[in-house]
Amino acid sequence: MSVAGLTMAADVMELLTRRFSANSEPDGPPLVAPEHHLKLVRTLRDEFGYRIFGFVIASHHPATTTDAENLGHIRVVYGLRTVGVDTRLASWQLEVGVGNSVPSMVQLFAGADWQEREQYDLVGIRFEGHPDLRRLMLPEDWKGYPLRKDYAIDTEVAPWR
Amino acid sequence: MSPYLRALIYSLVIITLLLTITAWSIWFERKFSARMQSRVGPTFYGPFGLLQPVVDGLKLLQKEFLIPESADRALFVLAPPLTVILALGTAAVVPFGPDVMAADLDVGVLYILALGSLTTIPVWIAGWASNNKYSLLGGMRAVAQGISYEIPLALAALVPVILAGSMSLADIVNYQIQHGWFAFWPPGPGFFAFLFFLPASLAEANRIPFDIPEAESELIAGVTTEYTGMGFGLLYLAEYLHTLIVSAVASALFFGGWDGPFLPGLHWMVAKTLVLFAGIFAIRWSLVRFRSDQLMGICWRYLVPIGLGLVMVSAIWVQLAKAGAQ
Amino acid sequence: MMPYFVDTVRSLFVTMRNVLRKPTTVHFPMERRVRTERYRASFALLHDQAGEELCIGCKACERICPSEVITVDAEKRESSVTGKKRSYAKAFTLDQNACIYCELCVQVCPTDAIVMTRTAQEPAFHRQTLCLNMERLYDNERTQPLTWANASRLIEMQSPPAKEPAKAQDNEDAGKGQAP
Amino acid sequence: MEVEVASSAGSASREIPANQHPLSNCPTAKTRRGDPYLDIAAYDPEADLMVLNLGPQHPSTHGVFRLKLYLDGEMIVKAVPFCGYLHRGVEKLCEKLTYVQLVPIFDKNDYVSPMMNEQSLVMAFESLLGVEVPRRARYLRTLLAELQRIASHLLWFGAFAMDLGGALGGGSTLFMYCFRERELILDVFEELTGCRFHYNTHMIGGNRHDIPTGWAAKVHSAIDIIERRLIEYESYLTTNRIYLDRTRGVGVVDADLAMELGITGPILRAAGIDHDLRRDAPYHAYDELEVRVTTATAGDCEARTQIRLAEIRESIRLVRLMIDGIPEGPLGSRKPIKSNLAEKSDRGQAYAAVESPRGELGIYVMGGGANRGASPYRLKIRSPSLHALSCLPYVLPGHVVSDAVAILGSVDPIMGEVDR
Repeated sequence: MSVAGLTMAADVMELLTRRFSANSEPDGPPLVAPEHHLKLVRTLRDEFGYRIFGFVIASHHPATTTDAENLGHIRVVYGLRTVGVDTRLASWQLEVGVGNSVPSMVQLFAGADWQEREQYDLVGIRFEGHPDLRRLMLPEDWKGYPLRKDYAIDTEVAPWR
Repeated sequence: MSPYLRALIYSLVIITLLLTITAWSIWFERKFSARMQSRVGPTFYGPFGLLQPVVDGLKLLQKEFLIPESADRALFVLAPPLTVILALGTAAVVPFGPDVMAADLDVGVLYILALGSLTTIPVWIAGWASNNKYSLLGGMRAVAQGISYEIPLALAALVPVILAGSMSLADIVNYQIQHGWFAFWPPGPGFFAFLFFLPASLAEANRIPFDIPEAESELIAGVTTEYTGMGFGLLYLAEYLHTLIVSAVASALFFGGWDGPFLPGLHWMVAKTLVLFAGIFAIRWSLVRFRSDQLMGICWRYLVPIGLGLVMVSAIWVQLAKAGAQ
Repeated sequence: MMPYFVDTVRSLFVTMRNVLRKPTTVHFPMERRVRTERYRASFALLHDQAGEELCIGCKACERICPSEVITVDAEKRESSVTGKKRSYAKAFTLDQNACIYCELCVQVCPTDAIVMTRTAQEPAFHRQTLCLNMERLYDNERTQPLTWANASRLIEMQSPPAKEPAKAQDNEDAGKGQAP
Repeated sequence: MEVEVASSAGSASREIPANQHPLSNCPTAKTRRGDPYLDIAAYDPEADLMVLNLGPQHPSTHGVFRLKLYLDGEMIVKAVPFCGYLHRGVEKLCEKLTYVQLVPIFDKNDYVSPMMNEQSLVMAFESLLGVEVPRRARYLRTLLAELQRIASHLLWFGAFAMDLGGALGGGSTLFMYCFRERELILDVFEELTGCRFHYNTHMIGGNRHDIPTGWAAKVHSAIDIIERRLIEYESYLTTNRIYLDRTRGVGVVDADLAMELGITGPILRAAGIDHDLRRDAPYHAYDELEVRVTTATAGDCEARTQIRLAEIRESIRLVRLMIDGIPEGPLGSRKPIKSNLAEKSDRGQAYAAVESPRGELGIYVMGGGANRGASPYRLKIRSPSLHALSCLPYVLPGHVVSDAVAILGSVDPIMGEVDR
């Protein structure tokens, strides 16, 4: 398993690889194509009992080439949890280029609302179909996305009103 | 001595007495609540921090009286003194001793109830004039609460009035000196009327558990949110004065006023008032507050019907006593 | 209706019981609590028994400080005590405005030079007052009670296999006279 | 594993409150879900609703949190929470600081239970770096976590009482009592780590501070006192009629809503879901302990209080079990910290979650960041408070302002952790 401390159940691994043709990654959870995402969430929730919303984590991976057009890609890791004894996490990730969007899972898990807003706020990934995609942490007039790798940690910011 | 001069002197004495007691009752409350909360309380100024009220007052006097830009200036300035005036006005008929009262009105109880219900108005003025949403909510809650709790308060006060057959507080006290305190005799109506008088008067004076007009955790400070300096000081003072007068009235109505052995009447009256006052403090620091709708529910569903019942019971008692005497 | 009165009386009973208990607060500036020997409040730089400054200006603390409050300037000069030439801290500043008192600087010091003291820094009117320079750090060594912890004790405690925990008695002049 | 259904007083007979105002709109069984995306312009074209900004400076928002309430009278029609007023960019900071330096920084996230933050962080780092933790350190961590849970719940209880009763009333009395008892635990922590709040007592592979002599006796006396005083609190507040009026049936978060929002911890258990990471996904030394999980069914503010009080009792029991039997052995498996670049990881990802007093506190860390691999590439804190707060737009509509304060208090938000 490539996420230490996060052992997924065998049936979920099988589901991911067989039905959703996920690629196993050396680092991180299996990679799923964005178009399978919502179906995967629904399957996990309704058929496998992953009912507790876990997390949404976006991370920016800048392009290795010096191409100015290529801003790199963003990986979004999702996690869902089962209830009760021997609780387990199911985790997978999506990958899109910077500027593209991934489908929002707010309709399936209301908790994704704030998590997706936070990731949009900090990493700058748009979630398609999110009913209320505003910044969560930073003020609305903030420039840039702080958790992008090209956002320097000592970027000058104007004091907030 | 002209009655006017006499009234003037007595009112000065009583006002001084009340303000002094109020000031040091604030010290007492701070110290007492500190001990209830396992703290030490004020100790810096004077022995045991006894000069703390003076320092508090000086601090409030030094502060600027800010008027918010969008406030209704006239009403905003008017409200704090009005509360104090009404609270002190109530004190006019409270008998602190056999002779120590500014005016022995024939309708003393009615006068107290009337002025007590008027105190709602300056609170509402303060809430409205501040032009602040929290103040407005606080003012509205104060009005709702004041109006509701007038009725159980009046019903509870009616019990001693019926038993004594007079609305004059001096007559009520004199009757108790002859026939025993109403809290204990006749058994039942007097004591329960006191139990009802207490929450109703707490609600009138906006004390916990009925302090929803200025619930700090919800409405920041309710009607007093926008007041600074002496404006806040006066509202604060009025609240304490109101509580003090309520306990004085309760001790006159139910605990025999100045009645007591050995000591002069004034001492007994003040002692009883302070004991009740301390009880109200203790309640304040021991309870959480109600929600406003629950408060109304208690008033209309319990206090009013039971109060009516008590009035009826005391009327029956009076008739029975009359029949027994014949 | 009755539960309200009964519960009020019960609540009153609890509060009145606490009136009789001893207050737990103290009036802080006049009266201070006794702090345990590991209490971390402020900093001091130490001398060894011969009166030599222990700090060698290696900047290990500057590098590990998570909030970057330590700045060290090193120089090489001859010791006034032994006469040997070695490196010293020319300037050592510890900005307590941003310090998080994590004890990592104490942990990494190779010569047990920096330790923490047990008396908290008084509130100050100027931020500069909260910025400890080298003189004040060496002053603190004389004027303030030092904590139990210094680098070698922490390392002794943490390194496998762990030893017996330190006794409370031998902490009188903790950290002093432990030149490596 | 034994499962207890809430046995504490008061929750046995749960009827519709006898003296609830007939007009008050309090749900009793299921959450009457408000619509967080309600279009106010369409709902209220004449702009009759009053907009009340509860916060960010408000006595009972537990820090800086803003709730924009649309009020119809005092009834809440829509609630829009705003957080971020305490955002400090910890996740960005993680990309710059090294693994060693990050541990003390994480004390500041959830400043009410810093132990859990350190533990979740070092656990994530340990699984990323493949470090074993010696048994003694695991026991010590468990012990510290349970003590911290007591302290955190005590603080919450006091603050909740203050939300109900105000800073100038009975609430503050209980607040002071809770702080007095919490102080005992902080004293114990001070004796062990030297700090009362920001301990920095964990390192990758173990603990930094060993137990001083005579420490166990102090822990014993502290938890003995707390256990005795809990009875006092119950007779003071949680069985008080006024308190029951204020909390029973108020702010129901039912199990479906809680799970959908990712709410874990006491709120989920109060909704009847038997889920506790300490028992269900054991970490530290919990696999050697039997953790009894308390659940309630009502999901209202009262149930949450009962759950938390029961958790204090359970933690006291666990501390009693552990304190005298901490195994001997090394405290850490790694060499003591000597450099900020001591731990490095070129690649890999790890997730570790602990059951903090507020729920599942998870750290997701991706290795191979700056400082030649000594910093994480990306670190995400799954903060339970943020998930818990996100229930407000669903729960608040239909309640009055007073209830809003009680509900906000009962979900136990720690703004440092919400905003990070």
